[in-house]
Amino acid sequence: MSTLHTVNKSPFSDQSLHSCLNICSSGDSVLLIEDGTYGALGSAPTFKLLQRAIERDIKVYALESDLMARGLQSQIAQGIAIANYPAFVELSCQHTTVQSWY
Amino acid sequence: MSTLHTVNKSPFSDQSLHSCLNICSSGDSVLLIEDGTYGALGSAPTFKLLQRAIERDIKVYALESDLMARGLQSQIAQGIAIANYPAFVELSCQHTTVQSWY
Amino acid sequence: MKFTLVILGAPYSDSASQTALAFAHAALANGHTIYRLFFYADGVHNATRLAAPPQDEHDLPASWQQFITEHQLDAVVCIAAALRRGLLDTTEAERYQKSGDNIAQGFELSGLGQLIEASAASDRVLTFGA
Amino acid sequence: MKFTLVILGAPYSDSASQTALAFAHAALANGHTIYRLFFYADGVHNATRLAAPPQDEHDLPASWQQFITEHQLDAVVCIAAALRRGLLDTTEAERYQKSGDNIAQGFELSGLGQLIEASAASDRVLTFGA
Amino acid sequence: MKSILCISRHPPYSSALAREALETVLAAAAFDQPVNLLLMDEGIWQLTPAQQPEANKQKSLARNLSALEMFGVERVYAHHRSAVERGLNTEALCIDTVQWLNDEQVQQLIAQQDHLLSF
Amino acid sequence: MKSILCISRHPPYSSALAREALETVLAAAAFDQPVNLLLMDEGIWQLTPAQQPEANKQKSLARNLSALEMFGVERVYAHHRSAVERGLNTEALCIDTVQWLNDEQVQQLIAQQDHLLSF
Repeated sequence: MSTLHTVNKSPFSDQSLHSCLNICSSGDSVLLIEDGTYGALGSAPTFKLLQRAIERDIKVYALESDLMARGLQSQIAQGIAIANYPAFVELSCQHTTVQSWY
Repeated sequence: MSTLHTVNKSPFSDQSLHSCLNICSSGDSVLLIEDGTYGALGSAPTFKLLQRAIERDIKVYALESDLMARGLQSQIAQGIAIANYPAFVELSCQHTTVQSWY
Repeated sequence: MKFTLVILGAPYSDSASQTALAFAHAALANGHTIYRLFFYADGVHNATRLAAPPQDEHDLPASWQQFITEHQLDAVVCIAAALRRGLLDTTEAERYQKSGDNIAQGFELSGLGQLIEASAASDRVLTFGA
Repeated sequence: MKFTLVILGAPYSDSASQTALAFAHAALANGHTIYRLFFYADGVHNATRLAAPPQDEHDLPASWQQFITEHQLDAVVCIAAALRRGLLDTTEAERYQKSGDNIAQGFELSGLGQLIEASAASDRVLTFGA
Repeated sequence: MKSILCISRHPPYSSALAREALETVLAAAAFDQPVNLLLMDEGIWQLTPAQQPEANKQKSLARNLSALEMFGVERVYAHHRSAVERGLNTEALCIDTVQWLNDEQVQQLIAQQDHLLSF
Repeated sequence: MKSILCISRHPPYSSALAREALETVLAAAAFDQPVNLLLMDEGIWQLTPAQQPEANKQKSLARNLSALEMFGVERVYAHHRSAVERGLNTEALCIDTVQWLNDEQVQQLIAQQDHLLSF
């Protein structure tokens, strides 16, 4: 029983990633997509919350094509893995439910 | 030379009101509309910034029908005036430009 | 004063359309004039003639159309924004070989030049964002 | 696994439509099946057949239609959400006496029951929000 | 039968999303599908009393919330911290079927579901 | 002639808004109208180098930004604090015509305009 959380809003302007990280449980995964990929930067206001989530055994991913579109692929913080669409699909199979934060 | 700033996003989820209050000048007015009217509450994270703006000679208004829709009209913080649509129109005449934060 | 209003939001997605319409009514009631309404970005959806909301919901496209007709206003829909989003008049439907069109009477498809020209001619320009 | 995808965003307003389409392609490529695509809220705009974006821009409604046809997928557009937003098929156009319709072939207008039924029948339901 | 949780995180009147979330819950209930509603973040504003959207020519959402009980959705779950952060008075709400959940209880509720629908 | 300032506060690819702001600036320039562009808040992300939106079947916005100069828009104004808050490296951008403004300079720029167009 675990959940994949997708987040598609930038934490620099929107609280969705913040809310997500407060609610997600150990064993869950968080996938940053679309403008959510700005949350993969070390400068994000959610950075510490995200690092603590990783320490709580929550896996954090960022969607490759959305990182590339925004020129972010070489700048993402440690501990965040890059996932492509096939990986997105498999993450949604590995977890029993998917919650979209937008 | 002064500006009317309208803000239509809730400061509980979005940074627009915060950005607006950092940029607006003495003599400007700020009109909270749509979900921006949640920014008229004393519990808003932008409350202190907004009080400081009022002290800097920035007038702050909230749009009456949007307050009423959300059940907020009796709860707004001191120093914020209620404006109806005719007042919105006249505010946009009294100031030389209008900036919409959304 | 002469106003130009730029509407960037679709009905139901956000409140931009409703706020702009209420502002426009109040502007005329206060004795001002509206030089042009410019529907841009997702705001182009306000120009549809095919919306059929439930009877107890506000039909914003119909209200815009009535308002525009009643006051003989200049209502321009940005053509590039409209084509991208599936809003067409008969001329464009023919040009792009699409089977059908959906723009209500009273709205005119035209270019961004109409926004620029309106800005030059107006005392105030207001953007209604989504 | 059997997937149902719920698409809540219009093309151009946000990325929900594009992300959902790329996910759907990858799901089939990975050997999964798609039980149903359900277009709801602003997502109903993906079902238009009238979009005519510039040739160098991705035509998302056309891509959805091609994808649906090619893989013979069940693509349901929520009828209440569609009527509100000006998306009609010929039957609804007649019922509401609207002069025209704009839904592309391959999409079917139906009720929210189709989303509920699909949830019951699917292993995974994903929402693509705007 | 699969259990569905609709998570509604958006405010009531600026878009149709909150209304369309409620319509989904009502549809699930009408089809006798086990369904629950969780309000959190800005979705909490759906609970304020004395909403008067008629001034904006909109229908009250509170009426739809009240209708849930008639369709067999006996409680509406709501995230307590979202309300506290917003200064919402949890004693005066537009409906009286709200059950407040802390972070952990929200996590448990989510973990019990077969599907989440995110609004 | 009236001066126009387009204020672009939204990020490049999630919606068409940033592109439609640029198209407005280009149109004004094409009609010889005095026009400027100010990037602030999330609009700052339009300046990141090495944008590769082709993977998402989108066109690069950086190309439209570069085109501004050809149309006589010689500088792009950008809000410095927005960049600092986001950790954007102001030395490596997708265009080299950026003029950074502090809060006060943004206020002055706004005060000089006849019209603002908000994107």
